[in-house]
Amino acid sequence: MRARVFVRLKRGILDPQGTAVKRALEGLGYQEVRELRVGKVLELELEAAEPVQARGRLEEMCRRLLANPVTEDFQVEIVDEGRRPNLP
Amino acid sequence: MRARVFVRLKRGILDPQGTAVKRALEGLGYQEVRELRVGKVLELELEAAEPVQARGRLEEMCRRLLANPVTEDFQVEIVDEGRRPNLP
Amino acid sequence: MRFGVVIFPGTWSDCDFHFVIGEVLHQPVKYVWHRDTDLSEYDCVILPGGFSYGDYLRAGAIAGRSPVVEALGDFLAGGGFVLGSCNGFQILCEAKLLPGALLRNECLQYRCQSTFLFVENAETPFTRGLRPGQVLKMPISHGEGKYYGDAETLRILRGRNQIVFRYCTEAGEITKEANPNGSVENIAGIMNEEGTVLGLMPHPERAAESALGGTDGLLLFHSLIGSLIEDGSFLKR
Amino acid sequence: MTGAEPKVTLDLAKAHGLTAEEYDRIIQLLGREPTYTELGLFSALWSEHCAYKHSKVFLRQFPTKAPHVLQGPGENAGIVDLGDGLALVLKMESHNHPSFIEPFQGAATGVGGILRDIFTMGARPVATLDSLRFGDPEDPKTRYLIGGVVSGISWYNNCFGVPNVGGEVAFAPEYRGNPLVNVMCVGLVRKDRIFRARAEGVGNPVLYVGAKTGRDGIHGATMASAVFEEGAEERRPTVQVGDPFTEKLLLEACLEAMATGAVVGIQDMGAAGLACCSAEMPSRAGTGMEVELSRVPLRETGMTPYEIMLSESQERMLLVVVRGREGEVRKVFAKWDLEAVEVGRVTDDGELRVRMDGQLVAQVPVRALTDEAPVYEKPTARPAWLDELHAFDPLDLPPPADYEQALLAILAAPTVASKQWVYRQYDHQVGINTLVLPGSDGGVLRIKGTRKAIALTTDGNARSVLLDPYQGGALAVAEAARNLACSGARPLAVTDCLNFGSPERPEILWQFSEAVRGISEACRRLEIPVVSGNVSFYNETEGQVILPTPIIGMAGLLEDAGWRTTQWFKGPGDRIALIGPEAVSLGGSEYLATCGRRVAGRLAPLDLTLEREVQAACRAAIEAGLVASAHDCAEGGVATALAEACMSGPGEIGADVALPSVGRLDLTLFGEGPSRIVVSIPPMAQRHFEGLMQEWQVPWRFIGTVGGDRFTLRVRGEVVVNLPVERIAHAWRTGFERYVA
Ligand SMILES: Nc1ncnc2c1ncn2[C@@H]1O[C@H](COP(=O)(O)OP(=O)(O)O)[C@@H](O)[C@H]1O
Ligand SMILES: [Mg+2]
Repeated sequence: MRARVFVRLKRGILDPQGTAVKRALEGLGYQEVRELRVGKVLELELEAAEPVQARGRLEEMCRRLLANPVTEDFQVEIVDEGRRPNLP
Repeated sequence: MRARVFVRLKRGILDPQGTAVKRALEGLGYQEVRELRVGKVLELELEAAEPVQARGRLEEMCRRLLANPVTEDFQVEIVDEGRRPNLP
Repeated sequence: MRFGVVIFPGTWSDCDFHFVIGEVLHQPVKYVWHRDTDLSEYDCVILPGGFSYGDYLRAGAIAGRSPVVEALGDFLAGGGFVLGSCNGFQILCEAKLLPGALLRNECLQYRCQSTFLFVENAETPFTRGLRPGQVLKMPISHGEGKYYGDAETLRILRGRNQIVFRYCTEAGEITKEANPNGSVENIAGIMNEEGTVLGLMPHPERAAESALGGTDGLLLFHSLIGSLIEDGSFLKR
Repeated sequence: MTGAEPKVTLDLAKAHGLTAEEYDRIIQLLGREPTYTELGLFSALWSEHCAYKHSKVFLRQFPTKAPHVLQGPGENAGIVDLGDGLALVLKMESHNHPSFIEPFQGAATGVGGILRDIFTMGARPVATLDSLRFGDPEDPKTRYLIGGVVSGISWYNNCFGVPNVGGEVAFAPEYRGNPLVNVMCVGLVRKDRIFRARAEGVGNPVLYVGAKTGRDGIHGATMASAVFEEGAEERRPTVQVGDPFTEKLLLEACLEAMATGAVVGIQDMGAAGLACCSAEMPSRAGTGMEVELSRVPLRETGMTPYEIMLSESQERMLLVVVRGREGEVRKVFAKWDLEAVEVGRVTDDGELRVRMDGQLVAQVPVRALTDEAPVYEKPTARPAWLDELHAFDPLDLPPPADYEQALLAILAAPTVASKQWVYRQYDHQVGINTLVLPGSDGGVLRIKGTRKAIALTTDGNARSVLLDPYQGGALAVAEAARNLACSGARPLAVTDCLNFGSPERPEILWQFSEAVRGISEACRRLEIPVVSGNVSFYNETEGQVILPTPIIGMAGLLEDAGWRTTQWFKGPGDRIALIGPEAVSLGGSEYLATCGRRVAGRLAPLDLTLEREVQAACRAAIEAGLVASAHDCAEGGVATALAEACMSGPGEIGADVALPSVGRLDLTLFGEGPSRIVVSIPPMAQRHFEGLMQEWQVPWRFIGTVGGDRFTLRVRGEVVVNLPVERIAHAWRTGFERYVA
């Protein structure tokens, strides 16, 4: 089973990376970017019987390790319930 | 318009961070993780008329700045064609 | 020989290079602002270490698209030399002036330590004064210094003798233990095909006075200054 | 005044950490009830952190004056004269609580804050040092904290571009829930370019520069007050996140703006942010200030005046500039991609007036916020349990069965073991001034353009403070000065960071007052002024209070950079000498903690006159060029100091030493006492050295010879330790790293 975990800074928390990248894009002429925030995505390939249970485990992993509850939010996505990953 | 850009190390390039996270998860008892890779996700809010054009611009941003073609792949996703972002 | 030391927002080895070139080597040296594009008054432009733009996207990525970097093409075409150290090396790779890329250290930590460098190619303008196989001592200080190139890139680098320095032991052995960041084939520094652009992760400016732990870094400058005088480009410009 | 804000009541004031008496006093000072924003101002400026209300009366004991002191306590940092038209700016600060909540950002923003304290004075930061305390590294939570704190410091320090040249890391179970992160910074400034945090010149504009303001780190009281039911989640104050890149731009822009001559005064917006600056700057200058909050650059929407005034967003400064020259200053900041916005002006009536969209939301006399802040002299009481600790005699324990094992255990104890894992993550050479890198008694930096160098150190041994806070405080000063003497430097000034539990507990306040008394006495006797510092109280978590931990940061001067000396042995054949008294104790020692698993007993006496002479004699020998290495005997006693001298340098080298017996073997080897230095003397210099020691009349003797590849200790002719240097080095190198690698 394939899953993605998004970990991003909570709203309101300063994102110096995002600010710098946005400004750099402006400098290159991309004025249309109104907001930009940089987060992490973890792509996992799991040995798991079924999605509901997998999601539960993943959320637990997020709470225990993958996300920092003080500064970050997370979101779990099951991408593919069976096959091996085949990422671009 | 809201979009996401995924930037990740190309397959075949060692991802020591992914390896470290996977090992840490194993240490916490999550044996089911077979593979784990860490990438970046940029969440953008754009001033853009229509998705096709926006996608084109985003791909250009990736080629010019957001991804390093030597080591990284990218993928552009239009999340929401109109409204303001309302992330979790 | 006239040197220009570039300042990007977030650069911090600028003053160090300026000091070494001006006060130790007694060569004319000026600062170059990252928005400047007229490099005609310099023979060699230095891209120093630091965290340009915080290295917030990838090390050197944002600086790699700045006006001064865009101007380097013409500068090189006009016979100029470019030396990029640490962040400068990262910027050169990002700007495609050098092949490959620099990734996060394999240990996932920042490393500030002394390293030894094996001189692979002693025929470049930057290393002409050295012996092949000579071992230099130079410090590193970086979190993203793992050199990466795909098989094809490496083949070309080897074939054209573009690998200039590899991390080695004090005795000159190229071993895994001597590699501080996991660089492929222990690569610490490379040059372009023409030999006019040198990028290296170590800091030659930090090895330029014996009181600070060695003078091997000066050898690069001596070679360069010697090369320039020798091949007459000094007079041409 | 605005009606949109909650009504202020005594309960609300209490929720803001103010007492009923303090609230009455506010009403009295204002002649009315405060507005909500005003309450926020008082609660911030009258907090322990800003007002030093529990510590002030004690801190007055510090000797703060000397001819070379250009700025003592009271500004963002202290300043001492270095000669040659140069001055050294120094300060130390804690970021303990934030580092426990979020170790990476907490430690990072700690570095950011102290850097700003230095460059607001007009100085370029030239070095940092970090003094850290953690619980037992066996504990995974502690290992997580260590990893986060060290990488946070590493990130901010390295990205900003300042060398870290020293610090300490020590461990004790008491820090488990409350690690200490103290960072010291020093900067260099031309004497005629010093800036101060003063709002001078009525009519001058007030400029806000740097990062935008968000709801970062707003006084926790905002939450406790329970005023914002709707959208409470959204409004929750957030953790401060550091942006070292912006800070670097801010540094360059500030120094460049200052060089224009258009800047009158400047202060960083650190703790209590704009509230603190807009009150303290006019207060120091005897002026007033007006600010219009709608002009403050904001990162978030819907921020209230209260939030804008109290935000602790990082990388911001408040400048007062010469009226008419705003443009010049703005241009400099624009060059560095930073905003500089006029948010107010200096007034002449001693009032702080805060407006939002023209509407007055607060008006308070600045002195009410600063000088009128309460000062307490709360009761102190010597803890009864001290007698019990003193009654314990370590010599009642049996001596160790195996001295080699005991030595190896001490060398591998995390507090003693090599901290290379930590400092190799910090840049220590940027600026190309670092003559002595981390790993010796003091870091040494040259001063370009002169023959001089400065030496820096931080020291503090909490075990000795616990057992005897007065002497422990004095010992910290003595040890710091001794470390500088070993580096070849003459001490110039002290900055301190006093980390204690709650001052509202008489026993804690007693520890504090005694420690301050000890520090004061030692500074006076060693003639080292205190020029800046910081107090961190309330270091307790779930009933567990930390060990009383005053940290002394000290800067010293070497008139000739060539005098710099390191702690490791250099060449075979050099004679080893021990300078200093014989008196040592196992009370509070590393040996007792490591091998006996307890902290108890009495300390060896400290004789400050002797301390001073030992240091002077060591320095004299160094200045005469007689000394190859000098190392202070600290945790682990003389055996540990000797072992460190063998293995902490670039190469390992052995030694054969006959130690003078001072009683039992364990006491002789591992006993700790002040004023002791191990030096090594090249054979050629031996006679000269003997003569010099005679002249200084300090106790000393030759105890051995450097060389070979074994570490051999003899006592009364008997070999008690005989180990390959490799072996002791392995124990020492892996002792700490094994937990974190
Ligand atoms: N323990 C101390 N010893 C000496 N001076 C101190 C001490 N604590 C605070 N000070 C001085 O009091 C002033 C206010 O310090 P502080 O509130 O820490 O500044 P900041 O606003 O940077 O936090 C500073 O000048 C500081 O040097
Ligand atoms: Mg301050």
